[in-house]
Amino acid sequence: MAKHETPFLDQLESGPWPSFVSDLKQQAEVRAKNEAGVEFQIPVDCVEDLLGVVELSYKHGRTHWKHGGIVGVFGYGGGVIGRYCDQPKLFPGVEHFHTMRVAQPCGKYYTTDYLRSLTKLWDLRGSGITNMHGATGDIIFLGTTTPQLEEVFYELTHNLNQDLGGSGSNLRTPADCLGSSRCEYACYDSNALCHFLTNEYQDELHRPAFPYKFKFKFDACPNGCVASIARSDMSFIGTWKDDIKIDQDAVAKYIANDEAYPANAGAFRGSRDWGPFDINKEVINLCPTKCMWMEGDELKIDNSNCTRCMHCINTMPRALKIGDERGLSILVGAKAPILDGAQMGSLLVPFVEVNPDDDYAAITEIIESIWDWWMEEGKNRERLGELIMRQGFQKLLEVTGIEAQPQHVAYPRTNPYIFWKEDEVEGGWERDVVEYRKHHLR
Amino acid sequence: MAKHETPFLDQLESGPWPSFVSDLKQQAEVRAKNEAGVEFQIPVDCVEDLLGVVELSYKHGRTHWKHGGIVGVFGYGGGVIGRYCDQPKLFPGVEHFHTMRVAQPCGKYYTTDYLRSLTKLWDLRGSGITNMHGATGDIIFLGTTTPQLEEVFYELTHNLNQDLGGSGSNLRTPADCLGSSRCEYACYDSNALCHFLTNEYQDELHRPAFPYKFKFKFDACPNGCVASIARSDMSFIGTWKDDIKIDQDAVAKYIANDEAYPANAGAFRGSRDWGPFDINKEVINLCPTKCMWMEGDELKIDNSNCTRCMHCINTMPRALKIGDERGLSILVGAKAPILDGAQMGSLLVPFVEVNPDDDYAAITEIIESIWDWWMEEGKNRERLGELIMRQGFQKLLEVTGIEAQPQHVAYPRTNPYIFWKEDEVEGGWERDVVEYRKHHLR
Amino acid sequence: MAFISSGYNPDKPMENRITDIGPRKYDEFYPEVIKKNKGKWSHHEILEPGVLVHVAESGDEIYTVRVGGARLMSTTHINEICEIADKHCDGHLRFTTRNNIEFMVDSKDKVEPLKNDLKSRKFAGGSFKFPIGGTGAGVTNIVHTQGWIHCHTPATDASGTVKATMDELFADFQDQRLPAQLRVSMACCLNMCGAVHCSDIAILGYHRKPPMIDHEYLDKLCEIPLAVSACPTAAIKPAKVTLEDGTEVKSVDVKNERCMFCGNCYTMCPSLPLADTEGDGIVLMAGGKVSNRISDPKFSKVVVAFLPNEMPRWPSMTDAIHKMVNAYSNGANKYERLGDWADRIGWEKFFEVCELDFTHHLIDDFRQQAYMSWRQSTQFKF
Amino acid sequence: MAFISSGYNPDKPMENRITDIGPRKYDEFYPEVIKKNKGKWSHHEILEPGVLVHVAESGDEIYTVRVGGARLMSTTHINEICEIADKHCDGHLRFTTRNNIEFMVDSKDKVEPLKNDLKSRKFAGGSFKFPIGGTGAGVTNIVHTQGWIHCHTPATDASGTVKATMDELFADFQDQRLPAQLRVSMACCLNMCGAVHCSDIAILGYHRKPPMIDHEYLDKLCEIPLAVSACPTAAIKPAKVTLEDGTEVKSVDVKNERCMFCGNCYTMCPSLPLADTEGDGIVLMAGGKVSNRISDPKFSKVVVAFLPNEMPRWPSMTDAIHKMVNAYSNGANKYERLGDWADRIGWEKFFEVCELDFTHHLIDDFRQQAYMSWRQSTQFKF
Ligand code: SRM
Ligand code: SRM
Ligand code: SRM
Ligand code: SRM
Ligand code: SF4
Ligand code: SF4
Ligand code: SF4
Ligand code: SF4
Ligand code: SF4
Ligand code: SF4
Ligand code: SF4
Ligand code: SF4
Repeated sequence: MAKHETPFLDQLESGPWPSFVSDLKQQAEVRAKNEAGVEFQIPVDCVEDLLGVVELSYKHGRTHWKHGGIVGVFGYGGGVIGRYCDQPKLFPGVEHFHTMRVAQPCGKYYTTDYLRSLTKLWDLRGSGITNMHGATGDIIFLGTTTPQLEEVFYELTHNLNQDLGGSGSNLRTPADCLGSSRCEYACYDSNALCHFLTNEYQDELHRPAFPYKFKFKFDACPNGCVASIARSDMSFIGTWKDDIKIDQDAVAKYIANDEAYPANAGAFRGSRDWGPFDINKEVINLCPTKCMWMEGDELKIDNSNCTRCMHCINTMPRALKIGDERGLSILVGAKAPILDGAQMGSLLVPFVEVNPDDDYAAITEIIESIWDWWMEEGKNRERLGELIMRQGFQKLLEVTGIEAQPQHVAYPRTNPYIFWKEDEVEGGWERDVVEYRKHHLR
Repeated sequence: MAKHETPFLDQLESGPWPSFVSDLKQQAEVRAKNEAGVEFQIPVDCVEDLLGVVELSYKHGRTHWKHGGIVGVFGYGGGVIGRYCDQPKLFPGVEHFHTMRVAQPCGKYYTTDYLRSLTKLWDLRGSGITNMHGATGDIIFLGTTTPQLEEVFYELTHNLNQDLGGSGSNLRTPADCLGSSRCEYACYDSNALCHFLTNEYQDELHRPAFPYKFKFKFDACPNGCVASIARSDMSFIGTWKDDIKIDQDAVAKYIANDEAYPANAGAFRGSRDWGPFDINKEVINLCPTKCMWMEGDELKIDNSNCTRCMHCINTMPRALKIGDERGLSILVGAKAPILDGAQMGSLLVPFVEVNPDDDYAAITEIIESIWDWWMEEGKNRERLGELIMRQGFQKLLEVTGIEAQPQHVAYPRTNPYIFWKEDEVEGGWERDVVEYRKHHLR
Repeated sequence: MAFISSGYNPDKPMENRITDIGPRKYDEFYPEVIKKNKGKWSHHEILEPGVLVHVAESGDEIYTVRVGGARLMSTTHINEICEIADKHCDGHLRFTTRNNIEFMVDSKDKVEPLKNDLKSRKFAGGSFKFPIGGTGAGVTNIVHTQGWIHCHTPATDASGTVKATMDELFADFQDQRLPAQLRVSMACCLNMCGAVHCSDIAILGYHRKPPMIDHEYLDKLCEIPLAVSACPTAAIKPAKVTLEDGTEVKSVDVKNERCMFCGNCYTMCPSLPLADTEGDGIVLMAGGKVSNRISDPKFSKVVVAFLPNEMPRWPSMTDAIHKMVNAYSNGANKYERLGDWADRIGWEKFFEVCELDFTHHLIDDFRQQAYMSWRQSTQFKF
Repeated sequence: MAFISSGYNPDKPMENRITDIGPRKYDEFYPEVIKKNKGKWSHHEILEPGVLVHVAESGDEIYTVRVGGARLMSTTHINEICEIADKHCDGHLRFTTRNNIEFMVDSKDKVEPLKNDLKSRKFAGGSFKFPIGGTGAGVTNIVHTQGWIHCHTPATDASGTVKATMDELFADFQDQRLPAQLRVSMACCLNMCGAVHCSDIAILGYHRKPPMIDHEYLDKLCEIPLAVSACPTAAIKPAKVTLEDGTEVKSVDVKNERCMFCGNCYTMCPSLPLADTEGDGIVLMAGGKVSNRISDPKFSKVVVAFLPNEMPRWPSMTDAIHKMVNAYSNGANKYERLGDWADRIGWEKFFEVCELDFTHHLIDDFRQQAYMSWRQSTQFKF
C-alpha cells in the first residue's frame, strides 16, 4: 500500500521501456519490508515521499524542490548538491534530500563486489536511489540528510578506497570512452589518461579555486563516444599522423559481401534491407575529402588529404585500421548555452603524444598554462570558452605558447579588423602630429 | 613638359594594362594645348597638379587629401563629395577638387551624343577627369571648385535632362545588371524596375531623411552580375517558381559535343583544353541539390528540389531555360564591414511578382514599410542590416507584415533563447507570488 | 533508527581523514579478457541489435550484451544487475556513456543463456527490466537530467518525458533499421546538463514567464548584485520596493520584455522563481551530432518552439518526435545522420516532410551571430 | 578665364530650378537590336575571350566586344571611345558593372574591323588603350575605389595597385583558362567602397597605427561626442588635455590597445588622422563570391595580414596574387570558384599550395561570431 496515491505516475508503469516508477515502487517496498534488517539512517519512507513529491509535480507541472543550500563535507568545495523539499510537511522523508557525487572508475567497468559495497552503504545511509550515472559521469547517490554526508564520505574513503567527484567551481569529474580497453579504434589509452589526470588534479577537483566549473573528457578517437567535443572545457580526442593501414584481402571480402565482413561491422543488421554493400556508394563517395579511390582491386588512400574522420574505418573495420603514429588532439572551450550560447570545442593542439612514461608532461603543461590564464583573467562564472571568446583565440595561443597554424581555423577571418600590437608595427605607434602637419595642412 | 616631375608614376606607364597615368598625362596635355579653345572654368593645370599630388603620395605613402567639407547644390543633401588638397600651395590647381555624382542610365548604355555632351560640360566646368563608373554606379565627375557645382547642376538639369546621384544619408543611386536588355537569363526587366524606383524615390535620394545611406541593386537573376547580394541594403534578385524548360534535342547536342553548343556558352574557350564536355561530371554531379538525372537520353529535373542556382542553365544555355512564372526575391541588409562586420543580404521575400502595370505596388509597399521602421528605430549611422541584427529578424517580419517561413533561414536557431511575448503565453506574465508560495514554501 | 557512526568524529573532522584519493582504478574492474587484450583488439561485429563481439589480435573474443534502462536506479535494481553479472559474467559488467548496461561474456555459448535471462525479467508494472538493444543504426538510451526528481530549476520532468519517448521509440531501440545512429537527449532546463545542444533529437524543458519577484524576502535570501549581473540580457536592475505593509525593501526590478527565460537569475537567487504551470513546457531540437564522422560535429536546431507539459505522457511531444524519426528514416541515405539529412534536403523540406510548423520563434535573434543562420542566398526551395 | 554662367542665378537659386528628374531613361540609349529584341533573347556564346554574341528568338544577333581599361578616365579618352563607337557601332556603347566598355555591332562581319581598330590603339607610354578580354573563365577588370587620387582615408593607392595587378594578370584577362571566373577587387580602406568583402581575390588598404590626436585643433574641428561614439571598440574617451603652452583644451584619449585601425573616428573627426608611411599597407583577402551558382555567396577571407606599400608597383602584393591564381588554376576543378576550391581542399592546404604564411593575425577575434571560424572538429589535414 503506497503512502501517497500516484495516479499520474502509475501511468508511467506501462509500456516496454524500463519504468523508473516501477523501480521506485519496488524500492519503496523493499525498504518498507526491510528483509535485510537495515538500520536505515534516513527515513525509511523517503522513497514513498519521493514518489509523492514527484506526483505532486505531475499535478502542478512544477518542481517541488527548493533552491539548494550550501552543504558538503569538510574541506571539499564540491561533491555534494544540497536539496530541500518545498513541501516538507507533506513529504518529511525528503525534507533534506542531498545528492552525493561519487567519482566513477574510468571506463565505467565494475565488479559486482564493488557495486554491492556501494548499494549496501547507500541503503544504510541514503535513499537507496542512484543515477547510474550522472551526465558528467559520476555515480550519483540521490538523496540523503546533512548528517549523513560526512558518514558516507568517511565510509567511502576508509572502507571503499573511493573519493567523491566534483561540483561547484572546480575541476569536474573527468570522464572517458572505454577506449583501448575494448575498442580497436582507440588511438590512446583513455582510461589511463583520464585516471592519471583525475588523480593528478585532485586538489583542483575538490577545492574551488576556479572562476567556474571546468570539465575534461577523453574520447580515444574522433567517433567521440563520450561526446567530449560538445561538453568539456578541454576535450582530448585520439588521432594519428601516419597512414591508415589497409588490408587489401579484407577489402576484397567487403566488396564480395562476405558474411563475416558486414558493412559497418553489422550496425545495419536490422529489419531493413539496404541491399548489398557497395564500396563506391558507401565508402569512397562518402569520404568527406574524396581522398580514396580504387586502382583495379586495390583501395587507395591519399593520406595527406585524409582528415581521419573515421568513416571508412567504421564502415570496413576489418580492412582499414588507424595509423601507428598515435596521439591526441586537444580542443578547448565546449560548453552548454548558458550564458553566451553553446560552444563546441575549438582545436588548440592538433597533435600531441600521449606518453605515460613522463607522466604525460606535454599534456599537463598545456592544461596548467590554460588554468593559469583562466584563473588570472576569468570572471566569476565565466567558462573557458567564454574567456577565449572575450580575449581572443590569439591570447590563448600566447598563454599556451602554441604557434598559430591554419589547422586552428575552419577558415581565416572574414573581417580585416586585426588588432596589431605596437611592437609588430615598424616605427611603433608614437608619432609627432606637428611633424605630420608639416606635410598635411589642416 | 610636365609641371611636376613624376618618377614614381612614370613607372606605371609601362605594362599592357591601360595606364591611368598615361591617360592623365594626355589629358594634361590636351588641356594645356587647348586646341578646342575651351574657356576652362577651373584651373587649366588642375590635371598636372593632380599628377603632382598623387606623385607626392607615392613618395610619402600617404594621401594628400583633406577631410571633405560640406559642399553641395542648393536643396540637395547629396550628389557632391567635397574635397580639398592638404598642400594647396604646391598644387593650387586642385586646392578645391570636389566630385559630383551624376546618376547613370540603367543598364549603362550610352549614345556617343550624350557622352559627348557630358565631356563637353566637364571640360568646361571641371577637371575633365571622371570615373566611368563609381563603385555604386554613378558617373563620377572627379574634381571641380565650389562655384562650379551649381553651374554644372544647372546645365545638367536644363540642357542634359540629367540629375545628380546620391551621397550622404540618402537613398543612393540604384544600380542594375543589364537584365533582359541583352541577357536570356533575366527573370525580370531590371532596367525598368531600377529606373522606376529611382524616379519614384527622388526625394529620398536627394534629401537626407535616413539614419544613414541606403542602397538598392537589381540583379535580374541569381548569377548576380551587379553583386546586389553583397552591397545593397535591398537587393532585388530575379527568380522563377515553375520548372526549368528543357530542350532535349539541345541536350543531345551538348552531349555530342556539337561545335555550336560549347560548354558554358564558350566561357572556357581559352588556352587550356578541358577535354570533351561530360554532362555527368559537369552538370549533374555539380548540381548542388542533386535533383538532376538522365533517364536514357532524357535529362530530368526534379524541380521541387531545384534551388535555381543557375549552374545547369549557365552550362547548357541552349538546352535549359529559366521558367515562365517569373518574379524576384528580395534580400535585405547587405553592407561593407563598417561598423559591425560585413553582411550579406538576408532573404526577406522569397518571391514577389514584378508588375509594372500597378507601378510595382507589391514591391514599393515592402520598401516603404522597411523605411518607416528604419527611420523610426534606426540609430545615427546604423545601416538596415545592423538594425535587423539589433532588433531581430522577427521584428523585420512584423513591420513588413510577412509571415515567417523556413525559407527565411539557412537553418533554425541553435539556441533556445526565444523571446516569447506576453500575449503568446497562456495566462500572461502577471503572477501572484503569495499564491505561488502557498504551494512552494521558501 | 539508531545513529550508526562510520567512525567519523565531528569534533575532530581531520582525524584520520582520507582525502584526494580519487576514483577506484579502472583495471581493478576489467574482466579478464579485457585485461589480457587491452590495446590489442582487432575488430568487432554487431551480431544483432544489442549484441556485440570484439575479437582480439590474440583470437580471444568478448561478447557484449547491451541493455537499456532508467538511469534513475534503485539499489534493489543494482543488486539484481549484480546477480545477473555473477551468474553469467564472472561478476563483471560496465555502464556505457549513455547509461546502458553491458554484460560481457568470454565465449559465444554464454550469450544465449544471458540474453534469455535478461529478456525474462520484467517489472511488476509490465515494463522490461533489461531490454536488449541500443547498438548500431538505431536509437539508444536517452541521456537525461534530473527533472522533478531532484532539481530546483526544471521546466519539465526528465524521467517521465524519457520514459514516454523511449516507449514510443522502443522498436528502434531493438532494431537497426535507421540510416545511422540516432541520439536522443533530454535536459529539463536551459542549463542543459547533457549534450542536448548536439543531439540528433533533443527534448528541452523551457520556461516562458519571467521570474516572479519575492520582494519581501529577496534582500534576505539573495545577494542583489549577483542576481543583477547573472542576467545575460541585463533585464534586472536593483530597485527599492514598498511592500503592502508600507515597509520599504531593497529588491530588484525585471524588465519583462528583455527576459528570455533562461533562469540564470533564479540560479543565483531563490526569490526569483520562474516555474509556472502554463508557462513551462518543452522545446524540441534536432539535427545535432558530436561525432566527427563524415561531417563536423554540429549543434541541434530548435524545430518546435513550444509544447505544453502534458503529464504524464507528453503525447504532443512523442508525436512530433515520432514524425521526425519516421521522416528521417524514410528520407535519409545510409550513413547519413539526421542533421546531415536536413542540411542536404534543406530545412524548408525538413519542416514539410516532418509535418512540423515553422514559426517566427525558430528564427535566431540571439546575439550577433544570429544573422549567420538567416538565408543569405537565393538558393531555396519553394 | 572668364566666368561663364550656365544661367544659374545665385541670388535666386529656386528660379527655374529643375530637380528630381533622375537619370536619363535607359531606352533612349539602347542600340536598335537591343530595343527590338529586349526580353526575347534566346542564348549567347562567347566566341573567344572578350567577344560575345547574343542571339534573339527572332534570329537577330548582337556581337559584343568587351575591352578593359582604367575607370579613372579623362574626357579625352571618353571622346576617343565615342569616336570608335561612331565608327563601328552606330554611336552606341555600354559600360559593364565592372567598368569594362562594351562595343556592340549587329552583324558578324563588323567584328573584325572593330577588333582591329581597338587593338591598334595604345597610349604614349606603351600600354593598350582598349585591350579585349574580360569574359568567361578568366580575370576581368578590377572593381576599385579612389585611393590617393581623391579620398581622405586611404591606406594605399587604388589606381596604382590595380594597374600593377592587371599587368600581372593580363594574360588571364585575355584568356579563359581558369577553372571559373576570378574576380579581383580593390578598396583603399576598411570602408570598402566595393565588393571586396565578397571577391575571389581582394586587395585592401589598411592602417596599422592608431589615430594621432591633434589636440590643439580637435575641439575646434570636431564634435567630440560623435568621434567618441564612432569607435566600434569604444577605444575613445573624452579627455581634458594641457597643451605645451599651458592652455587646457577639450580633446579625446585613445586607448591604443583597443584600436583596430578602422578609421571610423577619422571619418567623423579630421583631427584624428591615421595615415602613416610604415603603418599603412595592404591586406589580401581571398575566397569570396557573390553569385548563387552551385554554392552560396561567401565572404572573402584574410589570407595575407599585411604587406607594406611598395610604390609604385607593389611587387610583394602582385607576387602573392600571382601565387594564388596559379595554385587555384592548377588545383581547382572546372566550374569551381576560388573559395569553393579552398573550402574543398581545406584552408590548411590553401596556405601550403599558395606558399603563403599563416600567422595569428588571420584568426578571427572580432565579435562573438569569431568562434564560428575556429576549427570545431577533429577533421583537419596535417
Ligand atoms: C559503449 C560506447 C562507449 C562507452 O565508453 O560507453 C560506444 C561504443 C561504440 N561506439 Fe560509439 N559508443 C558509445 C557512445 C557514443 C557516442 C556518445 C553519445 O551518443 O552520447 C557517440 C557520438 C554520438 C553523436 O555523434 O551524436 C558515438 C559515436 C560513434 C560512432 C559515430 C557514428 C556516426 O554515424 O556518427 C561510431 C562509429 C560507428 O557507429 O560505426 C561509434 C562506434 C562505436 C563502437 C563500434 C566502437 C567499437 O569498436 O567498439 C562501439 C559499439 C557501437 C555501438 O554501440 O553500435 N560510436 N558513440 C557508448 C555507447 C552508448 C550507448 O549506450 O548507446
Ligand atoms: C546531476 C547533473 C544532471 C544529471 O541528472 O545527471 C547536473 C545537475 C545540475 N546541474 Fe548541470 N548537471 C550535470 C551535468 C551537466 C552537464 C553535462 C556534462 O557535464 O557533460 C552540463 C553541460 C556541459 C557543460 O558543463 O557546459 C551541465 C550544465 C550545467 C549548467 C550550465 C553551465 C554552463 O556553463 O552553461 C548549470 C548552471 C550553473 O552552473 O549554474 C548546471 C547546474 C546544475 C545544478 C547544480 C543546478 C544549479 O543550478 O545549481 C543541477 C543540480 C541538480 C540536482 O538537484 O541534482 N549544470 N551540467 C549532472 C552532473 C552529474 C555528474 O556529476 O555526473
Ligand atoms: C556585362 C555583365 C553585366 C552588366 O550588366 O554589366 C555581365 C554579363 C554576363 N554575365 Fe555576369 N556579368 C557581369 C558581372 C558579373 C558579376 C559582378 C561582379 O563581378 O562584380 C558577377 C558575380 C561575381 C561573383 O560571383 O563574384 C557575375 C556572375 C556571373 C555568373 C556566375 C559565374 C560563377 O561561376 O559564379 C554567370 C554565369 C556564367 O558565367 O556562366 C554570369 C553570366 C553572364 C553572362 C553570360 C550573361 C548573359 O547571358 O549575357 C554575361 C556575359 C558573361 C561574361 O562576361 O563572361 N555572370 N557577372 C557584367 C560584366 C562585368 C565585367 O565587365 O567583367
Ligand atoms: C566614390 C566611391 C568609390 C569609388 O571610387 O567608386 C566611394 C567613395 C567614398 N565612400 Fe564609399 N564610395 C563608393 C561606393 C561605396 C560602396 C560600393 C557600393 O555602393 O556598391 C560601398 C560598400 C557597400 C556598402 O554601402 O556597404 C561603400 C562604403 C562606404 C562606407 C562604409 C559604409 C558602411 O556602412 O559600411 C563609407 C564610410 C561612411 O559612410 O562613413 C564610405 C565613405 C565614402 C567616402 C564618402 C569617404 C568618407 O568617409 O567620407 C568616399 C569619398 C571618396 C572621394 O573622395 O571621392 N563608403 N562605398 C563610390 C561611390 C561612387 C558612386 O556613387 O558610384
Ligand atoms: S571514441 Fe573511438 S575509441 Fe572511444 S569507444 Fe568510441 S569508437 Fe572506440
Ligand atoms: S578517414 Fe574519412 S577522410 Fe580519411 S580516408 Fe577515411 S573516409 Fe576519407
Ligand atoms: S544577373 Fe543574370 S540576368 Fe543579369 S546580366 Fe547577369 S546573368 Fe544576366
Ligand atoms: S538550377 Fe541549380 S539546383 Fe536547379 S537543377 Fe540546375 S544545377 Fe540543380
Ligand atoms: S538541466 Fe536544469 S533543471 Fe535539469 S538537472 Fe540540469 S540544472 Fe537541473
Ligand atoms: S530568466 Fe534569464 S533573461 Fe530572464 S530575468 Fe532571469 S536571468 Fe534575465
Ligand atoms: S575605400 Fe576608403 S579610402 Fe577608398 S574611396 Fe572608399 S572611403 Fe575612400
Ligand atoms: S581607428 Fe577605429 S578602432 Fe581605432 S580609435 Fe578610431 S574608430 Fe576606434
